[in-house]
Amino acid sequence: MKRDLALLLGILLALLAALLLWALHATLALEPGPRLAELASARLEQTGVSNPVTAVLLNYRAYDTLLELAVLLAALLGIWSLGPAPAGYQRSGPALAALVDWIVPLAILAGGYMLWVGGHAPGGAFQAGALLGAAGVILRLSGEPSAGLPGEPAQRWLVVLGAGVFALVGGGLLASGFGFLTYPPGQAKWLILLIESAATVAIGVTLTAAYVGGRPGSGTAHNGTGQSRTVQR
Amino acid sequence: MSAQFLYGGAGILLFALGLWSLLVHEALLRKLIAINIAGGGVFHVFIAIAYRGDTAPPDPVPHALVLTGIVVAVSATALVLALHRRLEQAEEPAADAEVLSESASASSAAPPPRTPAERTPGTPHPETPHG
Amino acid sequence: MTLIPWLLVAAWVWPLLLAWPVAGQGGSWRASSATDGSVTAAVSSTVPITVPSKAHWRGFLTILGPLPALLAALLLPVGTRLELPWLFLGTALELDPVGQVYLLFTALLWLIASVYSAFSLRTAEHAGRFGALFLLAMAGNLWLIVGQDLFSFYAGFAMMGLASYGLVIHDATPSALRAGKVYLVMALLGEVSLFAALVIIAQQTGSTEPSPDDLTQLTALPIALVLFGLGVKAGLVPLHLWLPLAHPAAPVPASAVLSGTMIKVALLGWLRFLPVGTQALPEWGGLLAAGGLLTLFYALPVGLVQADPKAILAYSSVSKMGLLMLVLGLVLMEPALAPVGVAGIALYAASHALAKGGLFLGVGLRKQAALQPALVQPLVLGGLLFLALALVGAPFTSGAVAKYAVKPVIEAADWPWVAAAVAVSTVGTTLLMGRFLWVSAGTRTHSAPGYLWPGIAWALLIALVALFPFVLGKATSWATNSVAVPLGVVLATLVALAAWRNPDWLKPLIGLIPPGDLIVLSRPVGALVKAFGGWLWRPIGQLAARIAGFAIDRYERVCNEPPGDVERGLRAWSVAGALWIGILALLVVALLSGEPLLDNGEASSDQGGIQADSGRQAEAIANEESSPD
Amino acid sequence: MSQMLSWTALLPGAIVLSSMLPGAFIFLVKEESHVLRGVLNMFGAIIKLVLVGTLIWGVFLGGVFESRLTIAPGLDLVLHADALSVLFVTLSSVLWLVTTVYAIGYLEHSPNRSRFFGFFSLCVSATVGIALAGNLLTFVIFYEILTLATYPLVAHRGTPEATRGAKIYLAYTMGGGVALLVGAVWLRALTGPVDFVEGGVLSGMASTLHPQLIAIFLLLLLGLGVKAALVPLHGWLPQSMVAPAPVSSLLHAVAVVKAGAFGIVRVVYDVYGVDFAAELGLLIILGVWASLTIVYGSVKALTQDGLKTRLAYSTVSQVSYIALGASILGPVATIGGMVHLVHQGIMKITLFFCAGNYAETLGVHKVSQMDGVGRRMPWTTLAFTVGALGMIGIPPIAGFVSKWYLGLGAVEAGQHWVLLVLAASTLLNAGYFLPILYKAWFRPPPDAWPNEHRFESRFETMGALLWPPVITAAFCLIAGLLAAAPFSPLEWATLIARREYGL
Amino acid sequence: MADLLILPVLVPLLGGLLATALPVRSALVGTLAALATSLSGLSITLLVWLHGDLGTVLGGWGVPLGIGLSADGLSAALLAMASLVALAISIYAGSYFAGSAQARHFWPLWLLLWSALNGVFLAADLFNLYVMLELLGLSAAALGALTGKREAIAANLRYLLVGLLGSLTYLLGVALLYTAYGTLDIGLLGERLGPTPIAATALALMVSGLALKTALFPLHFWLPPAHANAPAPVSAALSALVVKASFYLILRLWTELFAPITDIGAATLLGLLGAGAVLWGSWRALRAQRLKLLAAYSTVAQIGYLFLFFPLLASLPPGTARDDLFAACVLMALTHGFAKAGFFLAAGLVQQKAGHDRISELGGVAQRMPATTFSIALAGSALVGLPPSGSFIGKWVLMRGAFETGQWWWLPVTVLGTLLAAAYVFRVLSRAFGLEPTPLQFVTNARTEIPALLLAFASVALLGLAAGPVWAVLGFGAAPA
Repeated sequence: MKRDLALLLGILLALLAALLLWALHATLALEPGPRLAELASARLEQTGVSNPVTAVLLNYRAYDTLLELAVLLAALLGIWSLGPAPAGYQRSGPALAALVDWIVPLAILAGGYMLWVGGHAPGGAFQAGALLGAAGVILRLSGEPSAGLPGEPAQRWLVVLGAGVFALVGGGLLASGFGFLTYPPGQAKWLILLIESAATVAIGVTLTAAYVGGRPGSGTAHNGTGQSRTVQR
Repeated sequence: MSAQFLYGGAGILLFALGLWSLLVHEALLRKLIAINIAGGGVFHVFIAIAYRGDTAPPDPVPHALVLTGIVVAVSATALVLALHRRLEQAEEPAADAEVLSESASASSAAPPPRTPAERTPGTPHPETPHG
Repeated sequence: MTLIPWLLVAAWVWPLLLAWPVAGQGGSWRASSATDGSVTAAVSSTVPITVPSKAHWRGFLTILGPLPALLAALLLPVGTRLELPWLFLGTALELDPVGQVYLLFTALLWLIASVYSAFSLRTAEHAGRFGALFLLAMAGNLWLIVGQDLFSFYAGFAMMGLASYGLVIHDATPSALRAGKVYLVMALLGEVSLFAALVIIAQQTGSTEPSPDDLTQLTALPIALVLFGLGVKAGLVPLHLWLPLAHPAAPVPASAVLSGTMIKVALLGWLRFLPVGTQALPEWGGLLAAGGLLTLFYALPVGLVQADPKAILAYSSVSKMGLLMLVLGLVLMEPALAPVGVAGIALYAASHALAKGGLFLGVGLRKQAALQPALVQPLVLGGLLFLALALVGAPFTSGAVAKYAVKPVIEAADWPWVAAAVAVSTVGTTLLMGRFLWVSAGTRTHSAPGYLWPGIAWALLIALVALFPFVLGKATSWATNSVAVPLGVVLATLVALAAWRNPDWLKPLIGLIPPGDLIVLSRPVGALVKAFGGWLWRPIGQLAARIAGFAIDRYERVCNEPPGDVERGLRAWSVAGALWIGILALLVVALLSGEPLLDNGEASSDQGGIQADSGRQAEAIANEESSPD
Repeated sequence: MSQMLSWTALLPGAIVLSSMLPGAFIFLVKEESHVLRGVLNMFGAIIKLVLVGTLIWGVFLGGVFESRLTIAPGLDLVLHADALSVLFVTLSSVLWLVTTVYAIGYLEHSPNRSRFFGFFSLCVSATVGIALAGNLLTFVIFYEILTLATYPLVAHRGTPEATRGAKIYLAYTMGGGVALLVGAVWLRALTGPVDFVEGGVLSGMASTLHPQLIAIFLLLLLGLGVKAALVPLHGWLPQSMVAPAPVSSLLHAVAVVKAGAFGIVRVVYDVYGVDFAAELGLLIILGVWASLTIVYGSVKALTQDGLKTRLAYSTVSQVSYIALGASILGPVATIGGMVHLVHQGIMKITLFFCAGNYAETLGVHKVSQMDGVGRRMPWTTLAFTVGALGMIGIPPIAGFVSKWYLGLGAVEAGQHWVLLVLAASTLLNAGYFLPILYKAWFRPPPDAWPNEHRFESRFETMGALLWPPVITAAFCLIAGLLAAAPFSPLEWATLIARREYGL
Repeated sequence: MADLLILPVLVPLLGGLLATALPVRSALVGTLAALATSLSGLSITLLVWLHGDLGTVLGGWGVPLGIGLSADGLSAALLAMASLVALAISIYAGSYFAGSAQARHFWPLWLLLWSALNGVFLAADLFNLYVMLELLGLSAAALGALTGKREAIAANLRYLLVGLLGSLTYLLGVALLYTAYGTLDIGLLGERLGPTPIAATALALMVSGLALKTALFPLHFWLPPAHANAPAPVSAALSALVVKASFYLILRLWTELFAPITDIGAATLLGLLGAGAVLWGSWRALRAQRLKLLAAYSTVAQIGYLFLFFPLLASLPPGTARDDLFAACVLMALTHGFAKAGFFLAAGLVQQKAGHDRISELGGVAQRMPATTFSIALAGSALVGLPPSGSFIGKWVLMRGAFETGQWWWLPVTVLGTLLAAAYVFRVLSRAFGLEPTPLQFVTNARTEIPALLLAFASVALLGLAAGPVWAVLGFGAAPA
């Protein structure tokens, strides 16, 4: 029965794909015009950042990004709620340990750069956070049980940092009469930088914690190193 | 505008392939990968329509949307994997098998690298029970 | 004296009020406890008599029952009327001439019977219940005499009917119970048809108190129903079956009243609800007359062969009622005869009531009166002889006066042979009375105490009967029946002598026909009806049972099979996926084929050049051609 | 809400709430606090009686009483008191007071009384709501609330039979309720909001709609027929006799069953208008169906040995008298039908009270056990006799009056066959009531009753159990004897008929 | 005043973050945040009722660029329902999770879910809706798996996958719309959108994606296990609120955004699926052996009822009749929200006390908790659609609409659905009449029973007798009969 069902699905999906293709073709043939591109780039300079994507991400559609951080947090909370973290890996051999000593600080440095360059070139909080996450994963793979993560309370605060700062800035602006996430003309750049850096840290910690895959504070050695300082062996 | 249709069409086909694989294959990890492919397909469509010829810079809005989409996809994948592992730990003989893949042989197919800018660390390797 | 008209109300309400204290006579359910007295005392505070231990005084209350009615009959001038619009459905109590005669003899007979019952049944078991029912019947009887409107008549009729059922089955012997059942069934049938008749009369005449002129508008249906309804009570032959069973079964005072006053009520009903004197009803009158004749002649032979003296008297009542029905039939056929006929009927009814009541009480005394057997019994027999003669209508008796009153109607009847037939019937009745005397003479007496006062009351009744012709009748009337009765007497003595010489000569005849003669037929008829009903009902019953069975097991099968995981199939991803994409496709097709798209669909799909790089490219093109618009 | 709500607008609402609010509080009353519960009950009953008294006086003088609550635009909850509704409201409030007294006595030591009396008051408010309903929507709403409120009462005892009986009861009434709902909505779709107006609303409808109107009538009749226990739909009534006596007396003799009959009367007179209904030939259908029920109910009652089941079947047949009255064209038959609404109520409630007394005091549940009951419990049996004779239609008790008017109305309308039905029913009633009376009065009592327990009361049984049947029996006699007196049920029914026919 | 619109999303988000940060005091933070959020939600509804529709654009960049928030009658009504139901659930959860380790995980996820829910009702931007739906789906799945039991995790895994599939399809639809019309804002799209194939395809994709998430008939397979195995407050939220969000989106897309291209054919397809849902859901509910499974299937059935309104709405020209139908559909959604939440909360109590929720053995427990049984009864009568409840009014208008538009075939479905619903509700209630000893007093545990009772009472009395405000909020005012 499996075979003919799969066949049926294939045919249906082929039809669906054909339909979508035809629809896409019909639309593109209509020359729908520049959509939001000109508008976005026209008002780019008021956004305080020169990279249009970051402008969209953190200014025009800042609300989406805030929620996106919330989604990330939700996923992590889900993972935490499922139970304690599994045991880590064995201690890595000398070669890998040495490699890690080099790679982790390098990743952190690259993350910082990626964060900064986001203002005017492709980059930004998510890419930086991903690099930090990668560092965490490498630490975890190399046998470091806490994957460079601080203790549970600190970890919880860090995880909340990104969305927290974002929401507080928005709330603050709302309270001060500008309207939610409506940056005052001058300080847009600095506010964005503040949000981005908080987000980077938060994303880094979240991705690492997600990779650890369980509730913190369940017996993993607590080495207290802040994410930004390099990790002793 | 044929480039847009070309890449957009490819995105749609990816979406269709992802759907097909999701609906046919039993293994959970294959389903997860299929969903990520389908997601990729949709993002592909977004990026395709952002292309505005070689001269003008591409439309930033779809790019931002795709960025957000990717992060959402990552978190969803992370949660699915965590649920899956928690389910395996529960170890009861899988009564309703159709949801889950063959529990034992979760092959660790590394996810194909996708957008160059992002190296998703999210897929954990099945740890050998340590000590 | 404005109070006097209220006497009419008191006539029938008073016995009702007495019914409850009398009912308590047997002691309430807690015979021993002291509270017994207080309950009943509270109710009948009007009677200050001290409470003896066994509270027999309540038995005597029944005697007080008929007194107001008697006073009303004697004191109230004819025509006193009392309108009570708020009572029941608008009651009108009036004393019309016929009503007055009826009220007189009814009250008299109830008084004497209540004296008899008060003393004879005092120590009997369930005396309280008997007393209460006795009073209820009395109230019903008096109410329908005094009440002129339809409702009062029907209410009295129903109350009397049901209460007398209690009287009939008082002794609770198997025969009494059977008699009671027959009586009740037939009484109810009568009542129901009377109800229908009265409804139609009320509708056709438009008033609840129809005068004879209103009654002329009646159609055939109400008349037939009235005749049938009251015919059952009157004992019209095919409907008389309950009478010979019930009267003997009831205790003596009850059967006296049953035979005496209750069956006469039918005549009163007919007089009130048939257009007597205002409209000629040749066919209905003829039918009634014929029925009367048939009843007259049918009852005599059957009565002769009875063994029980009370059964004989019952059959004699049936035949006498036959005579009255004959007269009424003739009056209906010839309205001119109405005034004479109605007066005659009333008088005849009065005389028969008193005589028949006396005879029944006499039978009771004959059985139980004990005082110095040597002296009392011959007196009782003498009284019985006198009453029998009065019943037959021997000269110088009340019967003669009554027959005289009725004779003009019979002579004036257009069927010449009616007068002769009546004469023959008189002879027959005399024979019947002879048979009765013969049998009652033969009954053994087993004496019981306390029959002094009943004896005195009986004697009073005999005196009244004796006085009857001289008070009411004219001299000429005394001589009627001068031929028929002596002939009957002679015949009777001859037969008596023959029977006395060799008793077994007539032996086979006695008991040939059991009392309630035609009732014997009812058993096979009943079986037939039951069989037919069963035959009709069975298929329907089976069908219903089959349907019900089918529905129940269907429900069982559906509900009890384990729920099972039907959804498992649905949960498989491929199936769910297929369904989902199917819906998606259907939705797209529905939307695309929807009319808003159809009419301006062409503008959107110009065929521009297509480059497709992937393997599906051919299919895409194929799909494009086939696209709906 | 701006205009001052004059008391005429508040009265109907107050009447419904006068039993609903105490009911709601009773739910919260603890089980042991009998006094509080008793006070709440009696308080609600008396207040309701007082309010109903003023309502009677008001409606008699021709006042208009209407409280209107707009649930949603186009959907109004209307409580409108006209002559017909006052008749039913008075009946239910008076009998509710009597039954509450009875219930307090009857459920002396039984569990879950707060729950019982809570739902009991809810039932009465629903019944009063049905009586006062001003339009079809309100009627349907209160009709269903009645179903909901009676379900827990039927299942009150908690025994398997009780739950089974309640389940059957629910199946029937839920089906009926849905049929009524569909009919009501269909009518609403055809003709706009359906207000009850004396003389009917639909007479002016176009003739093309007539087939639909007939279909709607059948649907409504189906829905109402379940509660009015018309033949095929009566199955629930004998089954729900497992309920305690106060429930079967007030609800299955007065409230629930009457709601169905009252509904039929409302639909025939105030929705279709009796002439329009006759024109459509609907009255014939109703008449034949009612007659079938009358005969069927009585025939079935003959064979029942359980006392309450026999009374249940007798209810099935007696309630159809009302439907029969409604189905005969003419004011007299209407009076007959309406007045029987009251008479059947008081007579049947007496019988059920007595049945409850026998069960509670002597443990007698079956007719075969009734030998000599008259000796042991004379007052209760006397009340039973009055009720039974009334049911048979023996004058001067109330039953005769309604039978008389039904007969007269039928003859006036030229439907003589109805007399046949009435005669047959009388005989059959006699057939199943008189044997009971015979056993009770004339048979010697058995040496030991099934489970007799003596109450310390001075009378044959507990005061609270004894007086209600005696009082209602007295009502039967008074309603019969003083039928023609002012403010009697008969006079009020005449008032209704006069207003319905616009005489 | 319009920028108050963000509060219902911002407050729970902040609350969630704080609860994450302070796990020990998460219950206190959670309850306070719940209060604040429901207040903000209700104030938005009040504002909409008094001043009509509200709209604002975040970030001050104007519509095409920035993300708009809008609250019209429909979203205000659902927002009010969500606020009240969620508040009751929060109070209930406060005592339900008291002392258990799950509390620290429950509150953050619950507040995020609530913020996403309010976000969905207030969003006026398609992509923003996608992110909200994802947040909603993720947090719901995570909450569902809170008990850690095997079936719960398997069910929620399936739910998550289904959710992802639905969102991706929705996103593809959004992509196509963006391709064709170059804007993501619903208002602008409404003006630009015309009856073109691309719009039809996009609508089909979006509606089928959302249909997956709102568990319309054949696609309902994931709902029963997910809702039945979740902890009581979570399953109440899932059934009453989460499922409603996707239905709300379908309703808004179908009747407002894509009004020009929706036609009777497609609407009838949805109606048929709804009819299937009513019959299949009710039948499975009748056959369910467990109380919460019964409630879950009843959700499938009730969602079916809501979809019955689509063909009727499609076939009526705009006017009072159509407004009544629309308002009736909203009223049924609200009533189901209250009633189902009340039902699940009460069922949770019964399960907590009895240790299991097999219906056949619930008799004893049901009698020892009269308040809980009473709220199950009230909620049950609202689910069945018996008169005093709002859904009765809804069904009355639905049937009236069916008659007026001549589409009589929806009638037998509604009638059969009502009867089946009555059967399965009273199957549960008949257990409450046994021979158990009389309960001491009406309410045994106030903090959990009162919210359930109030929710059930609201669905019956409040919405039943005072459905007027729903019409007012939707701006239809007191339309003539």
